[in-house]
Amino acid sequence: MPWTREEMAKHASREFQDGFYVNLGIGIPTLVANYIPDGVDVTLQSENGMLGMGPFPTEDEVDADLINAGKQTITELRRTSYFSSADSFAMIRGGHIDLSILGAMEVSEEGDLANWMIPGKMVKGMGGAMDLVAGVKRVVVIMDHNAKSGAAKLLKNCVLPLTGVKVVDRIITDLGVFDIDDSGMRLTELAPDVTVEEVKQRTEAAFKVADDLIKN
Amino acid sequence: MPWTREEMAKHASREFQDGFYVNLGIGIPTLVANYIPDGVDVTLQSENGMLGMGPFPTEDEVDADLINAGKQTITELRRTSYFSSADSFAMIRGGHIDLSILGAMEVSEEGDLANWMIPGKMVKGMGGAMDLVAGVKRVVVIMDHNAKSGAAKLLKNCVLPLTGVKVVDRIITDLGVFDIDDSGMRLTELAPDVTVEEVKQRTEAAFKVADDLIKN
Amino acid sequence: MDKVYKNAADALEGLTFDGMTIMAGGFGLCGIPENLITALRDSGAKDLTVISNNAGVDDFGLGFLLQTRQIKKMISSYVGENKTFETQYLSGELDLEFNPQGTLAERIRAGGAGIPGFYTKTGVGTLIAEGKEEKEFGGESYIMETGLVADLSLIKAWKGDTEGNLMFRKTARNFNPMMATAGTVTVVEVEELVKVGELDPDCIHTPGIYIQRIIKAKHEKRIEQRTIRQRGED
Amino acid sequence: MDKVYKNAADALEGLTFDGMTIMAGGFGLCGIPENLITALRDSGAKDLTVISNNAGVDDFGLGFLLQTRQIKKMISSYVGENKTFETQYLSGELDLEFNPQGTLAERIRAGGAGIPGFYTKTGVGTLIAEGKEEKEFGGESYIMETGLVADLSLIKAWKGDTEGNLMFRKTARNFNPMMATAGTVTVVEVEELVKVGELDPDCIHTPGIYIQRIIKAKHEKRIEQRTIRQRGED
Repeated sequence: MPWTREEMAKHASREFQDGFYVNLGIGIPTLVANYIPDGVDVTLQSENGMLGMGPFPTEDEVDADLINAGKQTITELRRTSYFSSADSFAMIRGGHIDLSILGAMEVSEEGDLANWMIPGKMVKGMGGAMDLVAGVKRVVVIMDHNAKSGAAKLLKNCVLPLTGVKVVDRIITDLGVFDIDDSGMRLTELAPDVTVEEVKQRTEAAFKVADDLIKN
Repeated sequence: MPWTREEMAKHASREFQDGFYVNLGIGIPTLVANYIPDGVDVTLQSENGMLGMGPFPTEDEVDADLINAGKQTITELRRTSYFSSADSFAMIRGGHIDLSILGAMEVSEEGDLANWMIPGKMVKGMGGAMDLVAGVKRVVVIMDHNAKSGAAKLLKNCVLPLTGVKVVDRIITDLGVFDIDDSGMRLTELAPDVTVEEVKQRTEAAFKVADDLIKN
Repeated sequence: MDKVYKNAADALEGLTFDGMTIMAGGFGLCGIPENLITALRDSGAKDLTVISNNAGVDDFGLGFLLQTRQIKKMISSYVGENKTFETQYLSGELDLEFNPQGTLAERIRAGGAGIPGFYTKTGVGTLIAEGKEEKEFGGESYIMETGLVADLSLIKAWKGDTEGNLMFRKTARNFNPMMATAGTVTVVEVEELVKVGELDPDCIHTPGIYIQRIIKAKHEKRIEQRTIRQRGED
Repeated sequence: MDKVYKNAADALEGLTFDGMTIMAGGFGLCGIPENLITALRDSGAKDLTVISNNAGVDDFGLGFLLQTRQIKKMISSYVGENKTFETQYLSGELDLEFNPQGTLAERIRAGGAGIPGFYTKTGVGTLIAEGKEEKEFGGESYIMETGLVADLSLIKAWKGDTEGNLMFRKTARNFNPMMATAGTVTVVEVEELVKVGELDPDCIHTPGIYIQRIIKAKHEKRIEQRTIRQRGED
């Protein structure tokens, strides 16, 4: 049984280590913040100029001057600091953020990422995605294993325009978890009742299976 | 009669225009701040991170956290703002300072400036001088016309290592005032009882004499 | 030097012309110079190149200038919230240059800081790198990006004093401080105009040297995504 | 993650090694990490490359590390106030790299911001340009300067909270904020250590992400040039 969005998010929350500074993308990645383990202190960065992002506001806390990178109203915490976009991306580009979790359209077996543009469709822009994947120490992708059409999203080479080259360290899909390093892509964990065979059929990228593959 | 230090400083104060942001070097240039004309509002920048520099403190106002670029204790004004050295030199390099007045060892007839290093002597460093002459909109030099030895300081080419190339717009010496632009160096004003002939004898640089030469 | 102007129209008097380049602060609709954008529309200046992270929404912010077709080109990182934009772009009326958000922010900072070019890892191996100089540092590839400046920067601050010293509030700071440094002329609208000396000199985000004109104005501060939690939820 | 350490010696525990590169904040003696410099001396680490705008005076600040001959090389813009320095430099014991002050400040900012190189007009046509790549932008010449990073940055702030959020005071800010971003590890000494939440989030100069260790310490704050006016003088 493939993982649900929540299960994928919960899985991704294992990435959090005490003291980490983390940037979460829009969509499923945002859900990961709901699963920060007890005793693990994580500070969320929002690339529009904030460190220490709090939860959504209650109705009477709403403040038009306080939004996240998805333009959603949010709140501050006691630890919060604000800064300019230049300072925010100096932080990102300079390698000071420990972890970025984001969505993807395609990932190649070498860790190339495509998540910003579909040729022929109106392009909205890459926002901060290219800066994040280039600058953040560890990049984790959460995405459905296949497109709605059934097409593979883990590919030998990305077809869509790239967001970054060799930038993805881990991919969490509804079928399992993949690590990417210089030796290539490796399946390290399977969702319940999912077989290696099924994953292979639904994946274009070549991958090895970890010796200590975890079956849930 | 050549100008005194105070007279040179007073002369340089004509450079001030209402609303100007100005950086003054150490030595005679510092004196220029004493001659800001009435009704002309000038804001002094100190490149160690301050805009709106006030006078020296009284004994009980002394604050070790408040110094100018000459490491002297100073005071703040109501308009004062503080910023980092990177932001300060972004301001200087970005061309936001209207005027810099500084001292010199040598100036060439094309406006090259040497004021930081004498080979063979212990070199103290250029500090912010190279950034100032490269970035500030208008650079005015105040200096004695000749070295103590009598040697010319206005030269065809500087002998000493340069601080900047073609950066000086005006030179005020004890003998007169010289403007430099693409057409070369031009004597525009003479100190009292000083003759063009005397200036020529004491100057190596070639210069024209302005049609409207001012004799004081 | 009196920097204080009566209203937005006055503050733009004599500053606008056809074909000019404008920077407009803000992220989404947060911290945008609402009143100055309206005044820019009313100035009638056209064929504008506008540098702004986003393009407003159809009926607010830079959307106004799209409606009137005063914008020829946008330099942005994300323009997803604007149908007018989409229509004009797809019909070829509007030119668009995408920059990664951090590259855009740094190009503006560089422009204001007298830095004509810098190297970044962002975008290496992507469409963004096409036609750009590539250089290796420490065995890794970087691309060169250039500084950006504008004829006029329009920004929005929270508090400002009559010398032009500014403070921004929370995430409404965003692109405003860098744009203040990169305009040949910078005009700011503030929520509170205070006397000189009322802002803490250690807390001034933008020193007055960067500001040529300032107005006090009212702000609608429209919210794009009003996300709420119930009281008691985490 | 507890960032608070008991004292300067504790705060440097495990961080120092021979041949390392250190950044030390301050301008002259203003805003220098007095206590951490002393602790660095006491650590005994030698063959240090020290990046600092100045070199202290003979008997204070970085002068301590010169006395003990722990410094192999300085990267500075001005070292005029230190006889020990002069002696060691003239005898060839000490290596020295001069940077224009603004270039030094920007190189440190660039290092912290992931920018390996940038172009500046500062120093074009001077000794500083020798061996550096030159490039034209808009018909003017610029030279390329590279980003600087350090194994360890020692900085001094006014107030800090237990998360490492910092505020500096007046001109004691100087090089400290950029150096905080450019150290693999950054240790700060503060005059006042406050609880999280006590600093205004709009006024934090250095966000806690840049700080790994923090101590509260006493500061002598020596003054180099005590210039005074008489009461009543302007």
